[in-house]
Amino acid sequence: MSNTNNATTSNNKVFKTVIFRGGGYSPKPLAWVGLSVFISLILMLEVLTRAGIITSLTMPIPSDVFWTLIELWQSGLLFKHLAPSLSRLVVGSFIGCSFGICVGIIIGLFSLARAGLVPLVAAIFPIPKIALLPLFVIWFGIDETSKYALIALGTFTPTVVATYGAVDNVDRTLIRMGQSYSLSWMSIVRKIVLPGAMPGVLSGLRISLAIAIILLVAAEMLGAEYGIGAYILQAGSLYDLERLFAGVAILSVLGVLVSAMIGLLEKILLKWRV
Amino acid sequence: MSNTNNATTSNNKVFKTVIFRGGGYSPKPLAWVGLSVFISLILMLEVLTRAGIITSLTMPIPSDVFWTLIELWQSGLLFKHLAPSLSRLVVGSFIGCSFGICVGIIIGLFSLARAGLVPLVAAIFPIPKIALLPLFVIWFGIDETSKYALIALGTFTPTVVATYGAVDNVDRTLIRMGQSYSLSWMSIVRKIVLPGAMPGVLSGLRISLAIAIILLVAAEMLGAEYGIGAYILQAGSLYDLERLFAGVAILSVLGVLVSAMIGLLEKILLKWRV
Amino acid sequence: ENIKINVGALRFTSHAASFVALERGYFADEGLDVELKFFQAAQPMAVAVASKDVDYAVTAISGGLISLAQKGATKVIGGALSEEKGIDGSQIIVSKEAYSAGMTDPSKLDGATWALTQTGSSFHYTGSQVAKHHGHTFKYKPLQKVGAIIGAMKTSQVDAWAIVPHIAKPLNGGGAVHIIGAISDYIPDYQVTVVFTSADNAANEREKTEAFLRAFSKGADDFNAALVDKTLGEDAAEDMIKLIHKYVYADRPYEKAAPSIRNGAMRINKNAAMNLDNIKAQLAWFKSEGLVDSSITFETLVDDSYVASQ
Amino acid sequence: MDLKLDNVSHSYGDLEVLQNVSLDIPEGKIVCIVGPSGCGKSTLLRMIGGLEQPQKGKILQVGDVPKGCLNALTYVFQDFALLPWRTVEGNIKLVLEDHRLTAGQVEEIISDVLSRTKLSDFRTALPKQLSGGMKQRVALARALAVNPAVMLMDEPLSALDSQTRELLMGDLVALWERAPFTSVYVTHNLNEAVRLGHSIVVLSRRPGRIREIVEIDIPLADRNSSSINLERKQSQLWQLMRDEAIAADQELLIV
Amino acid sequence: MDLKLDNVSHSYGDLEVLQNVSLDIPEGKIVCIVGPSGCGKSTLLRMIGGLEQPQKGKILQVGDVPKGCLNALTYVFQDFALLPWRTVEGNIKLVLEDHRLTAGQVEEIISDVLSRTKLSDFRTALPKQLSGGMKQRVALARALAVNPAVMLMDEPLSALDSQTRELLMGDLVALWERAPFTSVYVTHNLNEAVRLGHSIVVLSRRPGRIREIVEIDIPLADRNSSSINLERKQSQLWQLMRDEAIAADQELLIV
Ligand SMILES: Nc1ncnc2c1ncn2[C@@H]1O[C@H](COP(=O)(O)OP(=O)(O)OP(=O)(O)O)[C@@H](O)[C@H]1O
Ligand SMILES: Nc1ncnc2c1ncn2[C@@H]1O[C@H](COP(=O)(O)OP(=O)(O)OP(=O)(O)O)[C@@H](O)[C@H]1O
Ligand SMILES: [Mg+2]
Ligand SMILES: [Mg+2]
Repeated sequence: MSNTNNATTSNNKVFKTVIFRGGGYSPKPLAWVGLSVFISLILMLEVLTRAGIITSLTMPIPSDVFWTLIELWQSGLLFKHLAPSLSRLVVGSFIGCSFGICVGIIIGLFSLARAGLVPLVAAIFPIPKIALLPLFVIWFGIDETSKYALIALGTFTPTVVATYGAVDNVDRTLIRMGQSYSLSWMSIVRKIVLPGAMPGVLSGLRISLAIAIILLVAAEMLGAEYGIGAYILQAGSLYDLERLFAGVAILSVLGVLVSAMIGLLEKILLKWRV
Repeated sequence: MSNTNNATTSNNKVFKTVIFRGGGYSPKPLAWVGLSVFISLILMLEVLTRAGIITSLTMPIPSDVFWTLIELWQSGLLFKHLAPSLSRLVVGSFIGCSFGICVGIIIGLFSLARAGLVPLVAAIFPIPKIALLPLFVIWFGIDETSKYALIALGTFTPTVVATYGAVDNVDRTLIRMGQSYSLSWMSIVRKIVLPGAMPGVLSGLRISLAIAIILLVAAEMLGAEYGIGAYILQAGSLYDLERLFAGVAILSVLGVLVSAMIGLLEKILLKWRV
Repeated sequence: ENIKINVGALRFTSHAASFVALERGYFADEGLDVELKFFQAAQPMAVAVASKDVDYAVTAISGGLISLAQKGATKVIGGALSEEKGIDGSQIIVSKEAYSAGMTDPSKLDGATWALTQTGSSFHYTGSQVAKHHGHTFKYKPLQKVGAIIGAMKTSQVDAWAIVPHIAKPLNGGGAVHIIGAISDYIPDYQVTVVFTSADNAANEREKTEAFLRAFSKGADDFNAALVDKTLGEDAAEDMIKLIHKYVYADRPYEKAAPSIRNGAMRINKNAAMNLDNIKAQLAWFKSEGLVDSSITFETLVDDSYVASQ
Repeated sequence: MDLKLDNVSHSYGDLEVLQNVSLDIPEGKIVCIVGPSGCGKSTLLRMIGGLEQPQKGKILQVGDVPKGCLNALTYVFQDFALLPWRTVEGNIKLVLEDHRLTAGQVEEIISDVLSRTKLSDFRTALPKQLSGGMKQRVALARALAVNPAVMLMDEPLSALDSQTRELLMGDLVALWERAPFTSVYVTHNLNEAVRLGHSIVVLSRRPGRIREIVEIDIPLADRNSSSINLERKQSQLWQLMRDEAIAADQELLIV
Repeated sequence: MDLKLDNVSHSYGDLEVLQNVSLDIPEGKIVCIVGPSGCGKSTLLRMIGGLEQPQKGKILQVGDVPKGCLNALTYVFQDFALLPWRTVEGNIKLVLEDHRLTAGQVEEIISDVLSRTKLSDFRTALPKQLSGGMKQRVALARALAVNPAVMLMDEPLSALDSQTRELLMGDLVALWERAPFTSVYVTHNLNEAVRLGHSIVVLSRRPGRIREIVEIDIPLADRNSSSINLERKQSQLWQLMRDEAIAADQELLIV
């Protein structure tokens, strides 16, 4: 009985270790892998583009993109482009998301609002914002208003959908509990419905804000002098791949940062979650 | 004791009906409201535009849009525009969604794939597809391929995210059950993980297909002669609001139809759900 | 007290007259306090004039501009860029593959795929005129963005295109495309871009509009002298390029930007005069293609009371 | 304050759930309601608490609500219904906030109910840190905080494991002994019913009708898990219900 | 086939869960494991079934797996673990599909286990249409379908209401009487333990150690809910565990 993995006999009986068949299906975090995938992808591209296997027409050399970014930073233009874009992002998505949350809650709470507004939202959702660009100029002018409006409209619909879904998912027994203690309507909404909907609202924001970043480019088609979107558009119209990729990289980093921020917010606001 | 709602006395005791304090917070469907909101909105616009309170520069007259649609249909152009758009939608989103589902499942099942791919997907998500249009021309040409590719890329990332979330949400006890009966790995994936992830995958598709419709316009920026997106773009560039709105209305209807289709699919595939 | 106005512009050399007039104080001399509003594309700029967010702007005549005029929102009031024999104007270019397949001359372009940004854009008009001249039929490909067209030309996915010299020349120099002709051979009096404003400005703000046109023309004169006619010498040319570099290719080093700016120099009409015949021809073409309503008259589009005809 | 159910009937659509239920709930007594699955016990309790309206019949409060009572009819739910984002203290405060009480009064009430439910040490814990038994103690503390005239309990122990259930039954008896409260106690568990009920109402299968009311005279404090008298009562109840329980179990649910 | 646990210990990180557990599980007997919450009962059972690996010690199968046994160590889970998208029949088929059986054999097995668990009428029902008791019967039928050498049951009745629990205990006894199976039966419920266990292993609080093994000689068929001997055994067990149950209940969970 020294070797536990094989069948052994003693007293004429077979002893066999129970074989292990559990495990798997529960991903473990491997932080370094993500980074190394990034690095090796970029290195590969660097080698292939330098060797000319991927032509300069198809893909810029990653290090050139990097130097373009550095240049952009050193010339002070990075900040000049980033500042207006960030303010458009913040103001636009703040308007869109806060309206979206309000409307979503109203839809979640009132049958009439739900019946009237849900089909409307469903019909607005698939409308591409860039198709409406000419109209945005007429409706909101060419200054910041139209950019805010475009981003706000783009974030509004997904926020509404996420929010009323979240309100629907609030545990009804908690609401019945509130009623059974004769809490006022406002108390129930403020103390039970809102915090209960928070997880869904936050994960909705994750998507809405990603959409806001995507819409930055469309928004800055409208008379924007500075802005990451304008920078990308200009690079695109001149077919300047280094700058195009530099701009895209900035948006990508922005997206990752926003997502991390929401992750942090979730950690703080939802620490009560199991 | 004839009036039950008021306090009544008999044998020196006060009898009072228990007051009702439940109800509410559970929306009831009111089908007619949605339709009437639509109709009254359109009627209002009709009156305002006809009266000139809303100028023709700001908004077309709804009935004009309607006649434009009818004309489009009668001239046979509607079909000529719709057919290529639908085929782009179907092929592009089929490629994007099926790849997305595969990658999502792989991420859901393997720690290594998750660690490597999730950050990559997170970085790709916020990249606006229209920014990459010049590159799509080089990478995929200006024929159908590039349109398929753009829609596929746009639907790929949200599908991946939804799918691996769905796989994560598959009840782990069901998987342990499969293991405890020594089912093969393939059996567990095919018979437990996949059907278990289906609800999440379908609700992910709802979003992905809405995005596909939105991207139709961007895709048809690339050398499309016919297509709803091309029709909208042309109307926009000619500042022809009637046709612009007619095109947008078609996309909107398409979105509602796709969403209804997924609803049907859910009803059929998920009838086991409580 | 100066009058505040907004002037729309794209970051192209063709908009130099406004930049010069602003930088050299010609607007201020006319009592105008000008703010430049930059756009990424011409079409939203036209709409912005219609919505009165912008007072004056320069753009090619397009279907969109005509539609806005029809809605009573905009008016063309003057000429800007024009083709002129002997001065480098828009070039007809073909892709490498098309060239080696025998499309070495505009007369051999029959059946070519001609690149456009959008249906009803100036590219559409120039292509149609080349085709008409030789009796060709072209297949038109709308690609929305100049960048997308460049990519498609470089990879030979479209055959031919006509584009301003500062884009055509570097592409030709890099060997990516071949220049096979010039648009000025087909449309000698081509009014490439025009000055336009809102109908309200044109009808009711005569003084302001005239002031703008005077300052704008002064800027154009300086530009023509320095870079088109080259009568002022190399130093003046350099000064002009430096001035324009503030607005065009601003984030590229001067050495890289200068040749592009120099190449892009096309004549801007003196005193903003218009080639009325060509504008009429363009309008007729738009109507014949069914791109705009056939009921639109020349007077709806153009207010010719401000400038002379050329 | 007593409660009086007068010929209560109710249907959900075509599904008749309750039929002519008449019942008196005397002050200071615990009335247990037992019956097979789906017979309408929870529906009946929701009606008594005013969370649902009976289609026929009346539910009456007899006599005045005692003074100092903030919420006459107070529920204790099977799944605790604690707000997961509030601490133990916060969950109790919730039901006091809508009444005009001074901070001192609130503090006094909270300390009192926490000590009565042996929770003083867990004041700042979040629900996720508590075991099921502790969670239900918090829910009990919250119910006691409003000084209810009647406690309505819907299978309050059925989500707990049997050892914890045993412990909480002891706690409930102790609380009642200290200050007798009126209660309607719905349960599936006959053992709970005979341990806690002064009278036990046996409902029939759906549509629920009253089949029998069994009175138990033994004082609560004297009942314990291995008393033979109780065992006999429990067996008697089980005989009454066994066949209906089997039938209820085998019914296909409509979904 | 017997099972033998040899000095099994296990920790999750710093949390020591099991300490030197040695135990024999003889063929044809039901061994119940009881103990306070979180003492490692489920962990131990997962190890016996090969779903987890003990850090120290060994778990051995003694003797050969009987012939015709498709899955020697077979689980019955607390929450049934039925695939909601398969019918009753499909759920049983699931565990037969990976073995090379003819359609006829599969059909025969399914009919047999369905009739043994009194489910023949529910063959095509979906889980959502079934009550909890019926669901657990399906899980039992599925376990029987693979003809297990040992049935590992982790609180199989604790998700059921007490009336259904009573019914299913009867069913389990009947199944065992008809064809005695070997089983490790984890439970919180002392009543279940004394009704079903040939021997009852009492674990201490975490880290779980064996405190005592109580043998019960009364044949399963002769035990019933109101037998005085069993009551005594149950009281004895409760005395053993009461303090630890209280302590386990009051522990703050780490999350
Ligand atoms: N809101 C409702 N709408 C429709 N049917 C309902 C509703 N609430 C309950 N029912 C049905 O009414 C019947 C009685 O439900 P109730 O919850 O009162 O039973 P119960 O005795 O509490 O059952 P259990 O013992 O399972 O808790 C059930 O068949 C249930 O499906
Ligand atoms: N995979 C795991 N990782 C970390 N800790 C775990 C894991 N599984 C269980 N534990 C911890 O180990 C301890 C024992 O868990 P286990 O589920 O075996 O207890 P139990 O006796 O079955 O409890 P219960 O009676 O509540 O079912 C608990 O404190 C639990 O939190
Ligand atoms: Mg109930
Ligand atoms: Mg356990």
